[in-house]
Amino acid sequence: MVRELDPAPPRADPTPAVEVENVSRLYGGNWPALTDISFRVERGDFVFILGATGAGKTTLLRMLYGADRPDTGSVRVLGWDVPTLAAGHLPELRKRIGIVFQDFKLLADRTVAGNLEFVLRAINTRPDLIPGRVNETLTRLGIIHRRDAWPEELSGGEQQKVSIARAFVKEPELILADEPTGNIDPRGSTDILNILKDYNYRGTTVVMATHNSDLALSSRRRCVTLDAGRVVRDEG
Amino acid sequence: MVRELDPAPPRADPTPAVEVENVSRLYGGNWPALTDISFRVERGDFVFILGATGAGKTTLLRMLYGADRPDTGSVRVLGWDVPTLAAGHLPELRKRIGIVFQDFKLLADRTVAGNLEFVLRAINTRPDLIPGRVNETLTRLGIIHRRDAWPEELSGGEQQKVSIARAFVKEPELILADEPTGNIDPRGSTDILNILKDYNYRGTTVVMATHNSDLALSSRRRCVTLDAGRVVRDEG
Amino acid sequence: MRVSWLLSDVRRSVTRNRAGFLMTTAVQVVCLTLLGLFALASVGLARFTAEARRQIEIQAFLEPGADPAAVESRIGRIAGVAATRYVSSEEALADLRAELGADSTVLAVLEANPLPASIRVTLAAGAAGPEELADVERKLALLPGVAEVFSGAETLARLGRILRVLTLTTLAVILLSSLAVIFIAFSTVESSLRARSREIEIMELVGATRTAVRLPFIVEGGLQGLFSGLAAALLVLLLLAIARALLVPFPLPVGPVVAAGALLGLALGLSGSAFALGHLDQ
Amino acid sequence: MRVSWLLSDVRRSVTRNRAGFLMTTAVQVVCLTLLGLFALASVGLARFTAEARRQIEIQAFLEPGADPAAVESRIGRIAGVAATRYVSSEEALADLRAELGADSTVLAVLEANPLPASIRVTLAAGAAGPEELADVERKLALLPGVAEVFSGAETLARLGRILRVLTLTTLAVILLSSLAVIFIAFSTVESSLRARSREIEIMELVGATRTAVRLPFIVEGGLQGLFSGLAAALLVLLLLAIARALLVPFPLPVGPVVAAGALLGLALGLSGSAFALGHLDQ
Ligand SMILES: Nc1ncnc2c1ncn2[C@@H]1O[C@H](COP(=O)(O)OP(=O)(O)OP(=O)(O)O)[C@@H](O)[C@H]1O
Ligand SMILES: Nc1ncnc2c1ncn2[C@@H]1O[C@H](COP(=O)(O)OP(=O)(O)OP(=O)(O)O)[C@@H](O)[C@H]1O
Ligand SMILES: [Mg+2]
Ligand SMILES: [Mg+2]
Repeated sequence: MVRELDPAPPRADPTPAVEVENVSRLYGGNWPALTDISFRVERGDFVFILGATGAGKTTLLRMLYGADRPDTGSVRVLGWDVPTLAAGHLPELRKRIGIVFQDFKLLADRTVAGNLEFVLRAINTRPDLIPGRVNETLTRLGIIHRRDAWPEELSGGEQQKVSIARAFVKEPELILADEPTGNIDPRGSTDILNILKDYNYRGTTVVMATHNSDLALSSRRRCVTLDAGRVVRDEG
Repeated sequence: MVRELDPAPPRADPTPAVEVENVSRLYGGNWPALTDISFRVERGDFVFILGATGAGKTTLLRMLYGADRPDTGSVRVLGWDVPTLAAGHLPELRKRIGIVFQDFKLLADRTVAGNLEFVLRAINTRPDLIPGRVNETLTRLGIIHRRDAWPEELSGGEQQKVSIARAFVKEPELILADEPTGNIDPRGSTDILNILKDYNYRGTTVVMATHNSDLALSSRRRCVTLDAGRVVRDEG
Repeated sequence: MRVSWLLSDVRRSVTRNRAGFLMTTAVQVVCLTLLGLFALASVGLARFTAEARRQIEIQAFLEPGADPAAVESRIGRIAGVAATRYVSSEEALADLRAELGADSTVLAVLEANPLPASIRVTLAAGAAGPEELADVERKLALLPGVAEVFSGAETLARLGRILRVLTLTTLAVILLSSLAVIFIAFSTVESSLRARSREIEIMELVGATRTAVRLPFIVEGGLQGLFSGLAAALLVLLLLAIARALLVPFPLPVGPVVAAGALLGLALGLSGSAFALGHLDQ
Repeated sequence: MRVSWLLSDVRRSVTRNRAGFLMTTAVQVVCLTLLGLFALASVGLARFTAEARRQIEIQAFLEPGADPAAVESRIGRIAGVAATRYVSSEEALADLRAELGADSTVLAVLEANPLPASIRVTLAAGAAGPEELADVERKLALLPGVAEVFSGAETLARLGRILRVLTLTTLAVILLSSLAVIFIAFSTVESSLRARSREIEIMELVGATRTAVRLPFIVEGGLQGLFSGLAAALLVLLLLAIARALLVPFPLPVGPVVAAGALLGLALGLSGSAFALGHLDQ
């Protein structure tokens, strides 16, 4: 796959992909979603964020792409200091990140291919490159046969695959995947994981949040485990 | 729990809760979502519908509450012939069914409690009964502390619990749960399953669709397994 | 579905798009006000014409040397004549001056009063038809001392023509305004349906009756129409009050206008909502 | 962002709520048409007043026995007088009859022509101010054979008053119409923002620039305004063409009206969009 628009950074990039230091986040002034979180992810790494329902996985990922700000602590992603990033620069960072949302966020009034095209148009990709990239990504996730279906015509698992495809189609440097297998059966989940690993082999950094500790442990990658907003384990 | 509005049917009801016979469904004239499905669920039963992504679980459940019609075959639920039910009678059937949607379908502009109240109001429940039922159900699912939160302030798992609570709050005769644990961690999933079993012990019929065969098998209940729209196993 | 829930539902819907709601309501008010003004003007002119037809006066101009009293008494004996009135040459000029108003400067250059004296003849109530009118006029013309006869027949005819044009215009205005109000209610309700499609979906799925799903939208369109009708009625009354202060005093039909405005607005709003909901069923 | 994507985006937005879009555009067209008509009427009346001031005519009425030619030649020698014209008694009556139109029946009863002959006096272009006018009038009144002097001064003053009122009304109409058009653009764009909030969210999350997110909405409001402005311009020209056919021929200012309509509509539409997007930033 050729990176036409965003040349990949040199492999031995000195800055880590993700660097979170002493991050805390209180919601509504009294609900501690995250407490004193620190960890770093080098470029090219594959890291699981493990944790039960409400442990703070989604909140942590949202900090990484600037959808939320820490109350204290610092967050650096791909070399940018996210919380202090001016509104005008946030798009530049987000353009390099592929996000799989826990709630899919598909556009109901666009087809599967339309949802992927929408993203490429939004970041101003050269029009002649779009159809090829869309088809390639859909093929990779095994949903090319649903290319022209509307989201409501898809099963839950198929929708989830489309939302994964939408994150991949940008050919990002960093993938943040939030519970990307919640609606997919065990065999499908392993497939998704293999696709993520494949991207990772080619140099993409992957951070995947999940409550499925079996899946994470069986893949023998580093796991950062959250519990009630604190890092309770970081191994692998 | 007292059934104030809809008196429960006599226990030894002769008609089964669900009776599906030779049901087939082609989407777009060529996509066989369901092929010649037959099974019945007696009143008071607990049945899993197992199957991989795209196997047809959601499609089958949608037939049961009249959101879709079979091309051929018959569907009888709680004694009503669903596909031929006049539009005016469908509400009467649906009032007795609690549905957990795979995609939650929470109203973003109402709080957790507001989402439950909305349902009770829609089916014209006596106003003085509403707060009690809402709180009781939320307590049961362990999310009473998020009572006044907005859906977007909830974690994925918490949203799923609210969508389960919304199905339970009606005190239905039949519960159709579509992948109710996809966003919930393993321990939480077992809790949800126990709550479902609890309702079942009190006489509510439960049909739960899931791809999590481990969870289904470990609970030693009957499993109807779908594969590519066909029943390939029915045991337990 | 309880009334308080219904109303809170409608409030939710309206406040969601307050600017749009205010704007469309304002357009409805303008349409209904136009409709009301035209309808009232038509009714007023129709009444005035009927009244004028009853009070019609024939002018019999006297020859310069004629004896007014003699002519007047002979006229009084013609069948169908109810009353006579002598208008001197000076009175006639004063009347003309008043009638011309600002244009009366043209009269300033007259060297002598050119207008002849006349006797104004009113017909009996039962004898004011066009034929009786022509009959009396013919008899008047034959009387000695009468130079020429003028009847209001032509003026009346002109009034009748104006009345016809105004009535046709009013019908057009009523039709167009009503369609506009219905269309606005339709689009208000349709945009609410779109905004609340998620809620509608859930209501239908959990077993809400057709009525429970549809009622809030019907009420929304109906209330908007009702409100517009009332506002238009008040506006019409305000304009009438101003006209009354500036021109002639006439009675303000407060009750009928308010009732008509409310009923018409409500009916049109409900029709628009019904169309929009028909859309929903497809 | 490519232009074709932009346009297809805008088309999507418009077709999503076609009825609402048509209605609000229609209101914009009405507002801008009103604005245009008032503005043109003001300009027209201002020009007419200036012209009338230049062409003002004084009427010097002759005494019954006076010799028109003698008086006319004496008048011609007064400083500031540019031209004189004799109007006989008969011509005067014919003029009055024409002026009264349907009301001229009152003249039918005249026994003799009461209007005197007159000489109409036009002033030189440089001497048409109110003071020169009064001066010439005073001199005319003193001439033997002249019974009375009438100038158009009063008519002119009346015209001036009408012009003032019309100009003020026009300013009010311009202000209100512009506000209405801005408000409509605002509410169009705001409702699009609401309808497409999901798309906006995703665009922002995947890294679209501020411009890429906002441009379609700016273009939507601007295009609606532009379209309304052009439609209003055509409507104004149509009404002018009708007026021209019914009344007097005058040149149709096609280019300026179209340009002004387009520019004004575009500017107002863009302002409304800008307000709505300001809303988005909060
Ligand atoms: N905007 C918010 N306002 C208040 N509380 C919030 C908000 N967002 C998240 N929370 C709370 O913070 C906690 C952590 O939420 P988060 O979404 O990060 O959990 P999670 O680990 O992603 O869980 P899940 O696996 O269920 O998705 C939860 O208890 C949640 O209710
Ligand atoms: N409205 C529709 N039009 C066309 N195809 C549809 C429609 N709804 C479902 N399908 C297809 O029918 C098949 C079965 O879908 P269904 O949603 O029942 O699967 P499922 O078993 O619920 O899967 P999952 O576990 O992923 O939710 C899928 O391949 C889906 O794409
Ligand atoms: Mg989460
Ligand atoms: Mg499904």
